[in-house]
Amino acid sequence: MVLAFVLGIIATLVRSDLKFPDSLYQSLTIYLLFAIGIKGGVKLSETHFEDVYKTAIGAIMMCSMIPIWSFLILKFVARFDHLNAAAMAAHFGSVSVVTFSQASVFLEQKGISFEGFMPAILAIMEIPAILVALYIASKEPGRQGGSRQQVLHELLTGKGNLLLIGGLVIGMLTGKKGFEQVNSFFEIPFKGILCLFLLEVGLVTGRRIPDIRQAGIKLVIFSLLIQILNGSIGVWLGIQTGLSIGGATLFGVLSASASYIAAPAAIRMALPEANPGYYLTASLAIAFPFNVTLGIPYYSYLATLFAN
Amino acid sequence: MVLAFVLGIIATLVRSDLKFPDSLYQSLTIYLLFAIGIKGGVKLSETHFEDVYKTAIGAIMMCSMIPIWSFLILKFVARFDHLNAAAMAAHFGSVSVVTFSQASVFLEQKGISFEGFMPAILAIMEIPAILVALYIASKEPGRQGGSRQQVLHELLTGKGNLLLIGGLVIGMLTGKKGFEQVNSFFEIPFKGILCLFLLEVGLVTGRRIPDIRQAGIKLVIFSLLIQILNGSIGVWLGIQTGLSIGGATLFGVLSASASYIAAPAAIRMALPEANPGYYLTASLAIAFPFNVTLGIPYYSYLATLFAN
Amino acid sequence: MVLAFVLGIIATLVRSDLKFPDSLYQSLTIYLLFAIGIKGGVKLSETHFEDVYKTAIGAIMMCSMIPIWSFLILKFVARFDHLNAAAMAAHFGSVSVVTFSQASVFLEQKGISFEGFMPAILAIMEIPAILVALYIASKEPGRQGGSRQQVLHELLTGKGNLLLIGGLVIGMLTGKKGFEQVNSFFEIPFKGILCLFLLEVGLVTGRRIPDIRQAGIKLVIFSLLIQILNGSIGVWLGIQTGLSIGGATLFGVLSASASYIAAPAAIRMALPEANPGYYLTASLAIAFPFNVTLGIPYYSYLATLFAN
Amino acid sequence: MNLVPFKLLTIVATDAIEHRITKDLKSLGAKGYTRSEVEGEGIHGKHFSDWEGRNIKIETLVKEEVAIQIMEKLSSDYFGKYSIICFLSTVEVLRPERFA
Amino acid sequence: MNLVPFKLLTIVATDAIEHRITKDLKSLGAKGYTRSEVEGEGIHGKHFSDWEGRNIKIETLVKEEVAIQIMEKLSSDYFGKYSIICFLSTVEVLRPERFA
Amino acid sequence: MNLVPFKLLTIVATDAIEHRITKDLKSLGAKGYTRSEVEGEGIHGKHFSDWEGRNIKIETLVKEEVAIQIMEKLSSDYFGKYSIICFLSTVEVLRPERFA
Ligand SMILES: Nc1ncnc2c1ncn2[C@@H]1O[C@H](COP(=O)(O)O)[C@@H](O)[C@H]1O
Ligand SMILES: Nc1ncnc2c1ncn2[C@@H]1O[C@H](COP(=O)(O)O)[C@@H](O)[C@H]1O
Ligand SMILES: Nc1ncnc2c1ncn2[C@@H]1O[C@H](COP(=O)(O)O)[C@@H](O)[C@H]1O
Ligand code: NA
Ligand code: NA
Ligand code: NA
Repeated sequence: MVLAFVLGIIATLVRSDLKFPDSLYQSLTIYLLFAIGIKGGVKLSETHFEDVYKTAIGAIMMCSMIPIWSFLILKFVARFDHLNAAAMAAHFGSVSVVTFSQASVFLEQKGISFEGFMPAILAIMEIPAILVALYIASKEPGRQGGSRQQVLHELLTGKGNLLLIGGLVIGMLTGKKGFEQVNSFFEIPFKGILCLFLLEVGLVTGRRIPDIRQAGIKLVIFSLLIQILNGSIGVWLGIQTGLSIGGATLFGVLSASASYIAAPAAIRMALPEANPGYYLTASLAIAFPFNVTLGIPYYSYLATLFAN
Repeated sequence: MVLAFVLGIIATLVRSDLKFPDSLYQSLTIYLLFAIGIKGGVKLSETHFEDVYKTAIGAIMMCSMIPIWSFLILKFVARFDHLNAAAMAAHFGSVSVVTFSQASVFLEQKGISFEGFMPAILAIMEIPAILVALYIASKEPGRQGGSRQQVLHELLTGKGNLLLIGGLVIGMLTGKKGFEQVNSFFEIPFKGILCLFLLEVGLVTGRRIPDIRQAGIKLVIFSLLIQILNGSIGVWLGIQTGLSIGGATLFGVLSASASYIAAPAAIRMALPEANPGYYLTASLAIAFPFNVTLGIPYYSYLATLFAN
Repeated sequence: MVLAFVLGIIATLVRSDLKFPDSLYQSLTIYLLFAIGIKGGVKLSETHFEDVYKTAIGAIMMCSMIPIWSFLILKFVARFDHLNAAAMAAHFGSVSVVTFSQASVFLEQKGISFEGFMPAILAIMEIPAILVALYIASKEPGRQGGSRQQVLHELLTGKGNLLLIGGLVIGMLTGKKGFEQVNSFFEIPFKGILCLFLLEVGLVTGRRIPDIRQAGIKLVIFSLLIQILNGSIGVWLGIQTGLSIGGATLFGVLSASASYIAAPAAIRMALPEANPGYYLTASLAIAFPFNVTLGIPYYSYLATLFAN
Repeated sequence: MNLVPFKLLTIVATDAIEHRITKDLKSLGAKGYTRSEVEGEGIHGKHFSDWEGRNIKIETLVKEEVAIQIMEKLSSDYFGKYSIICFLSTVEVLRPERFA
Repeated sequence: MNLVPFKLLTIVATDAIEHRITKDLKSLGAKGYTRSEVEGEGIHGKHFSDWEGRNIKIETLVKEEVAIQIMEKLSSDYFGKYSIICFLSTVEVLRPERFA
Repeated sequence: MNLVPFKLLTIVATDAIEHRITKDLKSLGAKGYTRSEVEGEGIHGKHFSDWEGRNIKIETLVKEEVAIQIMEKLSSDYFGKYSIICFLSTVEVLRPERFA
């Protein structure tokens, strides 16, 4: 499936006219988020509260801390300016739905089971990191407040959040029996649609590759380092909160992955002066390809290691 | 599945940026109409003429009468002006494909069977009511003719009608054997797509809610009253024409449901002066939610009652 | 399934407002090309080189020769001008993905098996004919070079080619095992989506019908003659290269079918002076309907004949 | 460069009358037009979905006389009833013979 | 034909601020606007996908004073920070009372 | 409010030459452009589907000299062969340094 992503990159490199219609991309997103939400909700409805609350607390901790240390590293070690460091920290702290889906397909193939409530963890981790990073950004000397209220509203009601959480709730209320009705639509084509989606992400990533050169090696190195750091801590914390090997792998992947639905939209609105040449490139052209190729197997390996 | 509709309304109420791309909506419509048509056609090809003709006559009667009494009630009891009363009557007389689909899914779940030719009845009932209502509108004192010819043409060739009837004919010609080939496409994802569609209808309905307040309680009460009246007569008539309990339920749902594909398009073209704040609100924000929640079970209950 | 195509034509004839959103059309194309590519790649990964190389050589020969003789007939017998003859030759030489799909569904229904590597042959035949025809066009007396380089690039990186070849390679690399994962998405809805696609082609064909009259009977007769000629030679050559009856039928269909994705795009760019009233009409409104109705059974019959 | 002043007439209207408008344009002498799908808000409320009726925008380059005739036709046939606005601007074109 | 000169203000901006702009328009007295989805390239790079943020184009017919006020609001609130451009042209309309 | 007159050049052309046109724009000094997908009808017939080739509309704010140069380039490279029209209008912009 990663091959579809590679095909997308190649298409851009050879300057192909292949282009996804916008609405196809948007439709795939709606499908993916809603499907993940519903499936997670169904699983959640079968989960005891005691089994999930530790992981949930771990998730909140993780995604509040990631932007802090990411910001510190980016600003004081990598010497990015305050604003861009904060913008990138927001992306690293939030999560990538496609990386998550890809990881769960990877685990399925390897026959490694994982906790069904992980999509709920995904939903938990989508937003707090962005808020923390925006708070950090607002502390830049000489910067006035801006409309934090509005950004908060946009984040909570953003389509990513709404479909995920809406799906979760619907899945929980319907439970297994209700889900069976729509199962064929939300389960069967899932991998194929993910495949098309990866093709599209590949197309956009390909367009970003020239930016990597412009942004410099510094961006590449620190993006990778921070990813691996976040992911490794995530796997470790996952095991600590009692997750299975599969669950801890996913927790690591969530921690490592960088957002590209909620975070770019929020940054564009709240920190318009930040440079997409940094944050988008780091998220789409560096973090994403690394995670779906080397990252996922690495976190899975790490989880096995930590579990023993 | 109704939950998807509720999610759509909530999304608008919290002013989410969730938006279906137009083309996704249009694609879902094409799919839904075509799928219903084909499935109905296949069933129709296995039906004897004697079994269906009574219901067909009942359908034509029903949808020619509904706009008349609806108009009379709306004009003389509710005291809407001539034009708006006629426009609303057109909507109440025509049918809603999504309500119909939702009802058939409801019956399936309850294990209540229904006559397979009901989609053909749906197709029959889509247009006559609109013509009757337009005729009533043209009788407004002081109104000149307008291009009835053109409206008739637009109605008959409108995509709703075309896909439904085209699908019916294709289904009839292909029969069960031909249908098996495409079955997986037109049967399996049906409920999932209906689910997405309900989400989208919810989004639009949500946008209409402020209009309810503006239009006043009168609109709400009379819309509901007329719905229930039409639906109840429909169930009764369905039983009279020899339909099973499931079939009579669907007949009631068809009678009760208000159109929002064919009718709004026709009214916009033929009665542009009518106020969408009335007819769209009545159809989308009042009739539709009522029918998919309370209406369907009520008509189903009524059918059991009348059958005994 | 051809009925969907007929419905599309009828819709245009009655001037219906049925219209596929652009992005639905583009999405269907992406799906169809990618699905055919992947399925072909999986099959190719199970094929021995010796089994396929003869057919491949035959395919290259066929699609380099078709534009030459088509051009000669169109210019010197039918007396079209140099440019339009070349433009039409490009279309007749290249291939139609939908006709191919329709033919493979036809064979499946009849229970006739065919070589799994045929989609690879389709990919081979898409482009060379266009290049040959453009070369012929450039030989028009008094015509300067133009940017052949650029057209070559556009052709090779065109989305048709990219998705087909990319799909093939992905299919080959993944093999049967990998394919099973996404199988349900790329196999199950295939026929249904083809059905929708035919509906859309029908809509466009319908719009072209008035052009037939304008273009004159000459266009109709020669388009049909050349189609049948190409298809018959194709079937014969298919049998010679060792294909089964099913394979030879498909080879004939590929030879007969006229392109309407790659070729029109290339001609628009490289020969803008050529008249779409000729080449599009010939390809869409004459060749396509003939092939999907009478052509496919005829080539299948011919293959049985030649095989004995 | 032979730039010639010309009129650009822009119409934004509900899609219910699109075909009638383009027919009118052609019959009154417009040699072409460009259309696109737009959304909008005006005195008839929002037009953001298929149910509310979408808007289309039609732009046509024509001679002043033709523009006036088209506007008169629009005024008499659609103004007051349908959601429609139009406005006229002056632009410069090359190859004026292609538009008149 | 009673053609009256009017101002057409065109704004092209990132969709992140679409709702704020349309709110500004209405509060400053615009009676309507037409929007469409566009793509573009400018000093802030390409805007061709959802990740990069799409552009929207908003056109509004207003009186000159209103146009100036809107432009001042846009200048103070968005210029320099967000991807946004605007330009003003003079057009002629029928039924001017509908736009002012 | 410092409104400066500027030229808005609008091009409607078949999408087959979109990339060539935007390359030309940039090489002749345009600092940006806005594009959208449109449909249309003209002397080369209808352009309503992918097979017929869609149209794109490109708008660019430039100085008069640049506009003239672009139009000359378009004339020599595309006029007569491809489906393309263009027209020039005068608008007023803020922050002119951003467009020149
Ligand atoms: N002042 C305006 N400026 C720009 N577009 C407008 C204006 N008023 C109306 N429109 C457009 O014309 C359509 C119909 O207008 P109305 O009939 O006023 O609802 C609206 O949906 C807008 O797209
Ligand atoms: N010179 C220009 N002409 C036309 N549109 C422009 C121009 N410059 C910028 N734009 C549009 O405005 C958007 C934002 O511009 P910018 O802030 O310069 O990136 C671009 O994406 C274009 O759509
Ligand atoms: N008079 C016109 N007014 C507005 N747009 C036009 C006009 N003529 C042509 N166009 C546009 O330019 C495209 C190509 O024109 P043509 O080469 O005349 O077919 C058409 O498809 C229209 O979108
Ligand atoms: Na993360
Ligand atoms: Na009804
Ligand atoms: Na061929």
